[in-house]
Amino acid sequence: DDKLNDLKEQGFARIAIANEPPYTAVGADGKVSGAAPDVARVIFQRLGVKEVVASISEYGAMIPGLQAGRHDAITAGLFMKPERCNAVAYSEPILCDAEAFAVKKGNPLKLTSYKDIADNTNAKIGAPGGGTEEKLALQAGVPRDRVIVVPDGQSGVKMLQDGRIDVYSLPVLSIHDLMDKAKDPNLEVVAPVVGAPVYCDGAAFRKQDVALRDAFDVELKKLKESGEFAKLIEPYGFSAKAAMSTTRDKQCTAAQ
Amino acid sequence: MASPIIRIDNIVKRYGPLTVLDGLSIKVMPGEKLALIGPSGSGKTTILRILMTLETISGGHIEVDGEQLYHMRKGADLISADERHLHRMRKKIGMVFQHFNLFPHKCVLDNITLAPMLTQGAGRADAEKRAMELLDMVGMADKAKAVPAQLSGGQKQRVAIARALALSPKIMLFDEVTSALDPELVEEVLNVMRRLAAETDMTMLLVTHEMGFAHDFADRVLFFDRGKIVEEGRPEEIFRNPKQERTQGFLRKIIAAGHRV
Amino acid sequence: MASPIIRIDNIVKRYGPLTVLDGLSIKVMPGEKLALIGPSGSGKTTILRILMTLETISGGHIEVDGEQLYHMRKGADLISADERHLHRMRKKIGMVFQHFNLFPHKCVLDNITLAPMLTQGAGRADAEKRAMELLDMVGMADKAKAVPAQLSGGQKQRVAIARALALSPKIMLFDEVTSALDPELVEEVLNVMRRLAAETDMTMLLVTHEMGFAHDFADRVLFFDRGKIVEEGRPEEIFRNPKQERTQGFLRKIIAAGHRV
Amino acid sequence: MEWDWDFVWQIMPTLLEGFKITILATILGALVAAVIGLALAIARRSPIAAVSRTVGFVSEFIRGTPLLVQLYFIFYVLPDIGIRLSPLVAGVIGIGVHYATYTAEVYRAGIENVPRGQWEAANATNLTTRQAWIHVILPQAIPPMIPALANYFIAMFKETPLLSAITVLELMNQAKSIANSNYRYIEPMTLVGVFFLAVSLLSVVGLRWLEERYARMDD
Amino acid sequence: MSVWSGYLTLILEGALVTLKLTVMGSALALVMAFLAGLGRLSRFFAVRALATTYIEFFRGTSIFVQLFWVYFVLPFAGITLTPLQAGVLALGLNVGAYGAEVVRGAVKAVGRQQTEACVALNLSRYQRMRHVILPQALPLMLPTFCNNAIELLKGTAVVSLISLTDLTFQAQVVRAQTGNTLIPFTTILFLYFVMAWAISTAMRWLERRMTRGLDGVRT
Ligand SMILES: Nc1ncnc2c1ncn2[C@@H]1O[C@H](COP(=O)(O)OP(=O)(O)OP(=O)(O)O)[C@@H](O)[C@H]1O
Ligand SMILES: Nc1ncnc2c1ncn2[C@@H]1O[C@H](COP(=O)(O)OP(=O)(O)OP(=O)(O)O)[C@@H](O)[C@H]1O
Ligand SMILES: [Mg+2]
Ligand SMILES: [Mg+2]
Repeated sequence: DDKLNDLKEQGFARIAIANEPPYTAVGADGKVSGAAPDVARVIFQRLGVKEVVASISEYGAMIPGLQAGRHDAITAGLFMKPERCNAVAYSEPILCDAEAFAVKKGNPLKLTSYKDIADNTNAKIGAPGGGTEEKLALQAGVPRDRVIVVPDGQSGVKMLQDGRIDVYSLPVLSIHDLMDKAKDPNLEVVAPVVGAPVYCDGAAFRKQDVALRDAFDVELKKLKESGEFAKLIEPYGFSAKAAMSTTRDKQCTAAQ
Repeated sequence: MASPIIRIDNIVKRYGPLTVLDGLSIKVMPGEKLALIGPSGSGKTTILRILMTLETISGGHIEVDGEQLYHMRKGADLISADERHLHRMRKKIGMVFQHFNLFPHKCVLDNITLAPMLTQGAGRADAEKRAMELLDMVGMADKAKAVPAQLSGGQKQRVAIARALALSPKIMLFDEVTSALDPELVEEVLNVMRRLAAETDMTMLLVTHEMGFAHDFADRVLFFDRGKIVEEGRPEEIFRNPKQERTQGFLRKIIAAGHRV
Repeated sequence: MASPIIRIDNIVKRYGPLTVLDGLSIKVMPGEKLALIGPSGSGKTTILRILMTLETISGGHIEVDGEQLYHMRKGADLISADERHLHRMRKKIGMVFQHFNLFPHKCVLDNITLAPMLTQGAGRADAEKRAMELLDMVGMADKAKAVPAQLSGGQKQRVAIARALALSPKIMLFDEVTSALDPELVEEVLNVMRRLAAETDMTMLLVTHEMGFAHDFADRVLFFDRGKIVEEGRPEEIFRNPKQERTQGFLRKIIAAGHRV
Repeated sequence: MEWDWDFVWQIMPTLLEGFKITILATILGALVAAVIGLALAIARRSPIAAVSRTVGFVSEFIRGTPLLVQLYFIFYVLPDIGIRLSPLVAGVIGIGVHYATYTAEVYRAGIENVPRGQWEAANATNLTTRQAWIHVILPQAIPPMIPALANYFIAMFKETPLLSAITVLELMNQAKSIANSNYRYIEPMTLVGVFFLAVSLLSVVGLRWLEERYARMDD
Repeated sequence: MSVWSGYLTLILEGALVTLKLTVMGSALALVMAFLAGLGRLSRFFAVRALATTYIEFFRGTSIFVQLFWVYFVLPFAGITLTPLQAGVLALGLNVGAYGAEVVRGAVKAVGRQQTEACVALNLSRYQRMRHVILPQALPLMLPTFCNNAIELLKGTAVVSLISLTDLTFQAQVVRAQTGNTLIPFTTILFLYFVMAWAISTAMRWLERRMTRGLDGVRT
């Protein structure tokens, strides 16, 4: 596998991460941490690539960036979906999470599923552009003009507070992290969203780089088996068991 | 003896540290035709602009047609004129500029009728009738519908004269009305002005570098230098027999440059 | 008899549909001083600009100093001149413009030395020495370090003349060199040109509206009208005794406007 | 990645939706810029120093900082003081006020470019100041401004993609959304480029026409 | 407090990236402006056509589309640039196209008369440009170049869209990590304004130097 050799030689791998705690965190010192980069860093080290260079990217720009060779891998909580599995080569699952809603205190519109939003003609949902939540909402029949593309989590919370949207949807852990930071007694979390599956992300590689992906998988498997995996991700709130109880093939073929 | 229509009394005009007019006094009798000559920068344009209230004055008084120009009476005091007073005084005075200053967005006829209609409340029909008479007089009746850009310099200047006349001022000021024109076009404008001088009893003040024309046109010639009148008199005296050395030097140069006196 | 230094042969110049010069032919002998006069738009400027290669021609031939100006020989054929040929021909000709066209970002001295240093490979010391001689001749030696913005119009024009002379052309072209000047400043420029005409054997072509000066300056006067030469002859004949009606009319107007002949 | 014409036709209606919003935002923004710009130009001529200085500083500030950040401010910070604008309104105000600081300069230059002689002729024919403005100055000042104003409106058009940052579904945002959900980028982004280029080329032609139509009339 | 000082450092790092982009982008823009601006005045049709195409293309399409192409599409042609290179390239080419028109305008404003004087003095085309036209055109260009540089500074905010960690991008990161909107955005507005102010101060100084002793040149 040429690609891995290349990476070893240059001494680092470029990974795309999202600006979304707890998948990713950027400390006040500028140091990148978070569940996804931490796992990637360890595995790449074991593969002989000393360092990972992380660049924060919009969700929408990750896959084109990967395809354009701007990143060697995406480790950003980019959940596996059949279309995405066609576009990139995923590793085995790493971080799993269900979907959640952030809503106003008391959930005034009584929204617990994407279907509820579709049925209530006044409800507007905010979601990251190109993310799973946007897709789920559209698939549930929410019309395009009630699915607001929100640039980032902080903007989503702000828009919810300002009443521009009625629901802001992200994975459970992301929503909790945002809520912790917002400390707003007027908001609450609905989790998990009824009828929405649990999704898992994996490290995403270019289609040509299957060999690299396979090498990654070998180390990932060892990590999971040794129990170090759980130590890495559980402090961030993720469940190691969830990741280990499913496979890429299941996630990629899951009927939607 | 009649009283002067213009009485300029000890006028001072300064631009910052530069004193352009320094205690100048002139009296002009009704109907008199005055030519102002002198070297560049001597203040000829400035005095016309002051009479037209395009400048302010730094000191002195001006009486036009029996009333103060820059001042007005308030009870026993003389205070600075306000816009209304100036507006009323400007009715008595018209001016023609070196660069015509026609309104480029209006046709010849509208250039002439604009002010009578706006400031004298003239109806369109009356204003146009009078405008056509004036255009006829300056030989421009056939160009009534042209816009200024379509006219030659001489034609523009004849329209500008008609425009100033349309307000029937008592006093007309002309500032080098031919010096922006091609030599061949000068004559047509001077002809109009000769007729004007001969046929009306308007008071006229003329700044010019055309000595020959000044000679024919004026009742009295004032020679300016550095903001003062150095010499004045009938044209014959000034041109044929100047007394002051400065006047002699100026005329010698002008004549050497090919201008006839 | 010597052969002509300029041989203009059946020149045609068109701007789009407008024919400005229509089969014009002129011969100029070495050292001759020619004055070109005529009404506005008659093509006087155009012919000078063509000689200076500032225009192209629509037809005809011009020979300067024994060589074709706009054409060059290639084997047996005469083809259009290229930039190199024009560059060589321009060495023979200098021109002074109505609006001086000095380089405003350079001082008087640098205005004059620029071209000799760049085009003739003159050293700075030599170029400045010659420039100072020329400035002395036009009476501007004391302004060598001034920039054009600090000069009066007459002074600018004298510098422009010195600048053209610095390249020692065989032929000098002057286009209304005094018409942008205040009347008082005209004389200083004309004096310089009179000296020039008297002291050198350069060939000179002069466009002017100063009939008096044309009279004193020229060996021969050409009267232009609508792109053709209507009348030509010695100054005495043309000015005192014009044969053509158009010439008579033109001169009458000019004189009436106050210009001496 | 290869170019796929079927995909192009499939996404065209959605892009046209976005295009409509882009045009709407541009037109409304242009109106705001035209009106506020005139107000700024007049305020900057104010004889009261406090007014003209303050307006001058605020204009400089708006002109020296990025529209993107201003939009974030209007959309995400203003609600904290009780001003909640819809995305389109916030966008139109943001872009309009930003460009008003440019059009103000155009107005100023246009007014100053009317030769002094025109004021003097108006005075000499005894028109009042108001009459001079209405009948002499403005009729001459405005036509030459039109091309410069139009130029800024075209620039505004090209900046509308910024509105996607505040969730306005204009052309760029629609294209991104299509790209994200289909994992095909080249077609939508190229089409956006084509839309912009087409409008710009058309407006260049329009501008030339305006410039000819309103070329300065000379006395 | 200590947390904020850490995040402030992050924002200042962003300011450094913005500064680099502005300086390097301006340098590229300057080169392109002269190449294309003089190219449009060339007597060779091919050069004119090339320059015109460049100018109309980069002025016609939006900077967003250009960035996208440089960053995401060029790699398919085998050219992979770092984000900084991509940002500099897109911004430099974009602003250079506007600058080209400034160069052309200034050269033409110096005027036919100066060119004719040069012909009469038999200077070559190169000598005319070098010694007569450009020295006079340069001071005319400076004020507009100053505006262009500020436009470029503001344009750097949009490169955050291609993941370049500039000022605006860092503000977004800080906002996501701290949940505070007002502080990071106010800080960067201030920083942008300081940089814009620095640019115009520097340009005014340069302009004064270049026009020293040349009063009345432009009349
Ligand atoms: N707005 C102004 N600011 C400063 N100085 C001025 C202004 N207008 C005129 N001057 C100065 O006032 C003096 C007189 O100028 P004025 O125009 O009256 O002269 P002039 O006799 O008309 O000359 P010319 O024959 O050249 O027209 C000159 O020195 C001129 O420079
Ligand atoms: N670039 C041009 N394009 C079109 N027509 C032109 C151009 N230059 C000159 N002309 C026309 O050519 C004719 C001759 O012009 P020219 O400047 O040679 O006249 P002139 O005899 O020098 O006049 P003047 O005494 O006014 O200087 C005029 O009708 C003029 O309008
Ligand atoms: Mg004067
Ligand atoms: Mg001429």
